[in-house]
Amino acid sequence: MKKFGAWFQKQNMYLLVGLLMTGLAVVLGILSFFWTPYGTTTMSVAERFHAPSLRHLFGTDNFGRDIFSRVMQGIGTTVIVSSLIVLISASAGILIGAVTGYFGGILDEVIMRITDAVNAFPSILLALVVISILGSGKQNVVLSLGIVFTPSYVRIVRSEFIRLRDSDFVCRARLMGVSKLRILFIHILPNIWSVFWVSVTIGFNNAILAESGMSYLGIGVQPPDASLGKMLSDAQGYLGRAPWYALAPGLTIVWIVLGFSLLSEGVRRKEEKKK
Amino acid sequence: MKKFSITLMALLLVAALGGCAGGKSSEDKSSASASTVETQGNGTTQDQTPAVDPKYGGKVVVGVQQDIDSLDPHKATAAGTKEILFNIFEGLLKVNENGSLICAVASDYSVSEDGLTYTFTLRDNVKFHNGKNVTAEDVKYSLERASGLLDGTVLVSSLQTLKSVDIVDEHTVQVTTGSANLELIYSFTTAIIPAGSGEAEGSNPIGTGPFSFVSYKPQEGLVVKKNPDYWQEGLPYLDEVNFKVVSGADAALLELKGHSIDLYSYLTDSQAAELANDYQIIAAPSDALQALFLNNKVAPFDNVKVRQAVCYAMDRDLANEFVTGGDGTIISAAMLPTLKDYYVDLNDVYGTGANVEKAKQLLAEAGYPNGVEFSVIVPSNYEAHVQTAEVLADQMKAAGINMSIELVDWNTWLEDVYRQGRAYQASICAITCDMTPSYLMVRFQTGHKKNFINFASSAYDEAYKKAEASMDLQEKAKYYKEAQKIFVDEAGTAFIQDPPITIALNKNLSGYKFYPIYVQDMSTVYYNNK
Amino acid sequence: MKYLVKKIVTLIMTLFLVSVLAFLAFQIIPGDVVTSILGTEATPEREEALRKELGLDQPPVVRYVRWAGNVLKGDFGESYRYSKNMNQMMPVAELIGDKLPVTLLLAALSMLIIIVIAIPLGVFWARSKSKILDVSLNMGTQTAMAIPSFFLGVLVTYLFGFVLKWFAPGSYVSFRDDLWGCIRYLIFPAISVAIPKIAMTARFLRNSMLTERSSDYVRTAFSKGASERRVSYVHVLRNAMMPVVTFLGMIIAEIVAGSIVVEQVFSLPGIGKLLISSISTRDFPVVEILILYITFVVIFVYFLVDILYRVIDPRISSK
Amino acid sequence: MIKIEHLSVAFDGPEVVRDVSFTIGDGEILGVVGESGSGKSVTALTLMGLVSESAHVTSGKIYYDDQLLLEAGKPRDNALYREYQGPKMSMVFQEPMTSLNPTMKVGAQVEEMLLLHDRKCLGESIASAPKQNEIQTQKGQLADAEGVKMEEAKTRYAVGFTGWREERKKEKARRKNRVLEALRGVGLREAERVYDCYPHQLSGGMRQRVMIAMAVILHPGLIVADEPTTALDVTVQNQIIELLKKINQEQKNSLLFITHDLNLARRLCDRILVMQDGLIVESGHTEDIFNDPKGEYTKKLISAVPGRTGKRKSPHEKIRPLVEVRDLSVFYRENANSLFGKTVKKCVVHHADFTVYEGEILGLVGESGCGKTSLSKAILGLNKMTEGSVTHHSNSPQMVFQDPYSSLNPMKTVGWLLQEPLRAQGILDPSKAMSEKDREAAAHDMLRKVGMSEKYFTRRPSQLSGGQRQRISIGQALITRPGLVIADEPVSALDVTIQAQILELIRSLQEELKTSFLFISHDINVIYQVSDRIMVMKDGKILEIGETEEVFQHPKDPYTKELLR
Repeated sequence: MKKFGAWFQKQNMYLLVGLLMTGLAVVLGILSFFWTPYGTTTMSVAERFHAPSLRHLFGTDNFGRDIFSRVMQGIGTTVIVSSLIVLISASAGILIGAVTGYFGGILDEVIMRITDAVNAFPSILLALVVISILGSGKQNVVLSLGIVFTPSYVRIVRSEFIRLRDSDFVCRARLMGVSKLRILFIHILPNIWSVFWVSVTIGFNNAILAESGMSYLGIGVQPPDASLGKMLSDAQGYLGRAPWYALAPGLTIVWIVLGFSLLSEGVRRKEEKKK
Repeated sequence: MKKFSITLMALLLVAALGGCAGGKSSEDKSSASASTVETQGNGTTQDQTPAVDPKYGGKVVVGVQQDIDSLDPHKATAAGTKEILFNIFEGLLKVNENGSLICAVASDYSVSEDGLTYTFTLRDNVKFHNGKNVTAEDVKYSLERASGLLDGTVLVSSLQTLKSVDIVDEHTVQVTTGSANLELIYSFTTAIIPAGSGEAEGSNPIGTGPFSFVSYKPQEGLVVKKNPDYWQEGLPYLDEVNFKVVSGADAALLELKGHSIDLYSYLTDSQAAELANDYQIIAAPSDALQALFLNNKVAPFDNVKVRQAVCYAMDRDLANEFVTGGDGTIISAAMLPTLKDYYVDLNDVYGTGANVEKAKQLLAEAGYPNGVEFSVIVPSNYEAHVQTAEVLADQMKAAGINMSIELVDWNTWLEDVYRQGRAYQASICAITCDMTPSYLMVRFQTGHKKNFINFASSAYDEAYKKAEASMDLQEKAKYYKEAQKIFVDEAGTAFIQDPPITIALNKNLSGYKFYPIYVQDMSTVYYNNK
Repeated sequence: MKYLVKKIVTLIMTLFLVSVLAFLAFQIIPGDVVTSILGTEATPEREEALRKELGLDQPPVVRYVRWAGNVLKGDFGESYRYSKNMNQMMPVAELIGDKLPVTLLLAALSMLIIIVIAIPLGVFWARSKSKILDVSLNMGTQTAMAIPSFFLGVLVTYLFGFVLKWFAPGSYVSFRDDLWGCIRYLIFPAISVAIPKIAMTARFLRNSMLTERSSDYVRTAFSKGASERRVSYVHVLRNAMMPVVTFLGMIIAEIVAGSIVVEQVFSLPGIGKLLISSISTRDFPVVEILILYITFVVIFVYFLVDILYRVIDPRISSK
Repeated sequence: MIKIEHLSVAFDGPEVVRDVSFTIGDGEILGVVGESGSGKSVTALTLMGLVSESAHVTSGKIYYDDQLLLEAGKPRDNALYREYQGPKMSMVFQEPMTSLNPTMKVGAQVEEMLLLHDRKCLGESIASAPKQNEIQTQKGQLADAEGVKMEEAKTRYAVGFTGWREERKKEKARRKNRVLEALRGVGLREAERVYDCYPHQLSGGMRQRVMIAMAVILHPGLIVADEPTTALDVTVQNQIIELLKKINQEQKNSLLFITHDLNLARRLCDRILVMQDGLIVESGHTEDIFNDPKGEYTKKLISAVPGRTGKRKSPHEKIRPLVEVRDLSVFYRENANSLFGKTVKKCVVHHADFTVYEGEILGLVGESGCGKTSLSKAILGLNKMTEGSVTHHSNSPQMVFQDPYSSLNPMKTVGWLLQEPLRAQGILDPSKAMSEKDREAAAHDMLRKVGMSEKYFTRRPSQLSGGQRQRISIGQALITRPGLVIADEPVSALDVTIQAQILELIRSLQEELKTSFLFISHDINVIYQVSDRIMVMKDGKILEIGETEEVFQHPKDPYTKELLR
């Protein structure tokens, strides 16, 4: 056992396990666009609430739909949606954080206040606002959660830019006459990746959880499309009768998030080792 | 559907003759209901004639879904509030479990020949919870306040035809109305409250009901205690009832499993199955009309053939089976089977199963040979509607009807479907109703404020007007039936079912009564000694 | 003094901004308060009367200024939705004051659980040299952090409520009636809140301790002949706790601002649940004040952490 | 007294200390001289039992007064070491800034020494106790300690709780007195105040004194001082050396003095060991080594020390002024962090007035905090809070920083870094834009000029040594052929031999390119070696400007004299 621990760390099994877990999920998610064992919306009175078996790996739900197929589809939806959320919020975070952190001053004050305000704003209300302007649907959930998560990235990017803006190499770049835009995005930006990567990981996890939460509150992915969060919330009513219905999407979320966390931990360790 | 066999017809007959059906003997009632209550599905009906003696005392926690919207019985509009306040307030008359009117604060009443004057005799010694006797003053005040005679604001809209409320003597009140309407008698269930209490600063709700108000905390619930001076002798049994707000069906299930609530309605079919070992499960029709409402003004439903196609394509049996475990009652028109004299079974027009061929044919005729697509707005807080939408969306695909679901929160639904806009294509929800047929039918007249499906048919309007104006019950029923037939032929909307209401009740409780309206009467509930 | 003034100005600016945003949000989102209150069956006259009563017939700017003026005067208005008695609506201040203790109690309990478990765990983890322990703790905490909060709530309910029967789900009693019973119930939601936070805090503390462990002063302490234990607890821990304090502050702010999901799952009448139901009933006065409260709490807790930092870190305090 | 036999230490990889043997006699001062990576610190840490867990002692033994402390192949006996660390041997570290616990009061940190070992020192019992050679007796001693505890418990019982508390109080007072005494002993005049200070409230020199007080409070037989003066200013450095000398004379303890600075070792040590790559390459009495170094390396080391010989010979003429600084004052906003603090504008450079001429190296010497860096940033226009004027007669002055680690963007390759100034120049002034190919060629050319081979072109800064990075920095600064380069302590972070190479590089490049340098250093000897003229700065004021020889021969200001001592 002792040896196993040392071996695990030395071989950086975090990376491998993380890769395997995420990889499996991603493969299933992509596969779901082309093929699922059963139709994701096919209902059957006779097949209702079947416990997991070889026929239905994860069992069936209250409509007799195959949960495994729906989980596959859910992974696809959830992973895409959360990736987009991270993409939006991280890009916005970099843009805003870089500018405010580097230049400071009044603009920084104003943007930080707005960031604080958005941060304190209930995400559900924000989602309602976005949806009432743009209508419901996946893309708008992405947008509203993208806005919700932006402040956290702004904060991180900003503090990193503040840390680096007076560093020697930036100072020298300024002396060389490098343009501000170039300093921001070519000189400084690559240096915050390691910190940023960590927050992207956390952000990705939060996005999955938040997307699930949105669906849970009924304003996310629309039925009959499956998303892991929506499935989990639907399943809650059948906890006693069909616990597998809740466990399947719940554990799948844990699986993906954990896989991704391990993956990023593995990457971090690898980077450290290189150094 | 034999449960509510004493129908409005019989009831109105009584009303016309004057006098009260209730308040006689309890055996009468119980035998009547015992014979009429039917066991349904996997639910069991609460034993109405217990072998054991009722036990006094005890506390009960009732789980309710919605928080109270007002503690003022005249201002309260939410059904969820009315079901609670039923235990605190009473009107001159009161609905009993059969749907018939019994006398409460009044001991007797009579209606004039022309139907314009109502005379109520007050019952002796009915006491408010503050210990004071109910006087004619109080009755006058309450009715004037509710009808808007007091300050111009109509609080109970069905009473707006009232002209005056006059005190004849200490025990007699006379009410004059502007137009004769047989259904008006139902509005005298409006709560009687102490004179002036509606305006007095900081007053707690005081009524004459079996329970008196103790406390209310937003989001937690309302607590009532036994009214020892209640005029119906021997009632209530319980010392205290706590109407506890439960945050949703899932939370309710957890609380039921944790035995922290004794009674909960609105269970889903599978929840009921899950609780069957620990609770008495009782199912009855909820007396609501669930439908796939089609906006008659918006494409593709501005075409009657498309509407009919949807009616043919819809597999209502399947929805019933999936969502309500087969306990629902399939309906086709805007009338409850409970209102037997006005109800006409039109399920054969489109059939209860799916008729794919017919639907396809109609679609082709309407110019949609490749099928139609539309989106259905569903309020996300109603699980049953969401599930129904899922089932129908999947099942109607076969007929080339592609329905995409859009979940919205309740206020958005109100805004999009019910208020100004009405730009939606279709929606699944339900209309709850009271014991009057007009309540359901009035809204489908052309241009009516509540006509949110924009149904327009002059034939229907005509039939409805005749029905409303008629002072003869037979004739009234005939016109109502005619209107229903017109509505169904026009496929104004695709009705689905009267979903069942399923209740979980603590095994030690007896005496629970179902009402055809949305109330929880706790006065007859008691702990048995089992 | 300037620091304080700056902080207060910042706070006021943010509060103003938030209140405007919330107001705008309510202009945008669909749903009419009057219909929401009166339902579908009311007469148009009554709707009109109510609209007037609530001041909704006024243009938005007037309404905002009037509302803001009242708030500045200390009048937070009355809920559109909840009654206090027969003819009065619930004052928002009273309503929130009523729900706040639940959330605060939950926050306090969660914090207690987090601190009591996470800190020893973090220290133990940092001091342990076993690789297998390191791997398992790493995996364990990662897993704990990966569980969605509502799933965790359901799992806790299921495990402690149904399998172990340590508490009856939904049997929340008000702290006014039975403080001890209330706490006993709150332990379980607190556990759900705490589990991921424990994992995060323990990881954070462990990393912080490992960083501190390689500091020069630690070597100095060893050179004095101090034992491993003494170095860990007397020298390293205090320094390692500095960043953890900030972290814990963020967690407190998060919980005090309302644990919506947990309150929902465990049927706790707290701030988070009030916020959700008020948004869904379009109870503007309540939502607006709640958002201001959340903003205030978040900023104020950060401020407190800042002060605390100054107190415990001599490097900042004496500058 | 200390005997180290054939000591070899390895981390995961090659040995960093190889077969090191030496002895330290009673009261002797032994110097270990070597550059970074020579294994001198690891040797000291191994002796002290402080080397990290990942280090393995692959061979050798360490004795303290015939007591075997450490033997290869056996795990370190930490309990045994703890008996020795403190009362018998103690250590003074290089970084006074970080070697004290930042959140613990200074007094408490010194007192901890007493707390940990007080019982053993009661009445100097240890010193008079018979020497214990075997671990057996050691254990007995531990048992004694238990006995003392029992004694204490008995006394506590006898005198009652209040009495016991009285005792404790008295003991506490006594301990505090001893700490104060020790603080005074190392020359801290306000001992009472220092006692209640946190480390950051003290200056570097004071902290180092505290470290020394901590090390000597128990009168240990051996003090190990690992580069104790490296991080300090020259004037303070002298004081610390004096203090160590004084303590050695008073307490008669042995001192193991580790340094990279041969001059320091010469001033203090009786004997010297020279280490290179983990090996002892030379050892002997101090004067013998200096007068007659045998090893190549030793010779190189001695010659690399910046002395006052080898002055550059390029008498320049003050033809054209390049930068004119007129009555320049520099301010800086002190960001008041405390709760009720205010922002204050602090003047860090007062009325500087001088000219840098074309083609000269102007040396600026001063101790840390004297305003050298602020002045240089003001000249470059990086600090906007100034009064007075700076006139540039050439464009784009560049800068080379002290820290070779932070002044190169760690994410970029050497080639990219060298090309970036050209790219920026091209963007700013399209007439100077170069093709990709030309840029690359120029970068390769510069890489050669700074004495590095082609293969470094694609490497990243993290793959380079400190000296190599500094070369790249210089190359980056010079590639656009600026009129002026400000070099802020460019060699302070480097080892002596590397330092000599970099200085040489700067001199040769200056001659080749005729670029002017403002060369900033705290080390007057370094300045002497490169500068044509010297400027002395203290507390934000320029005290003296003059031709190098002139200033060295006839310093006018007393402070300059002090520096030259």
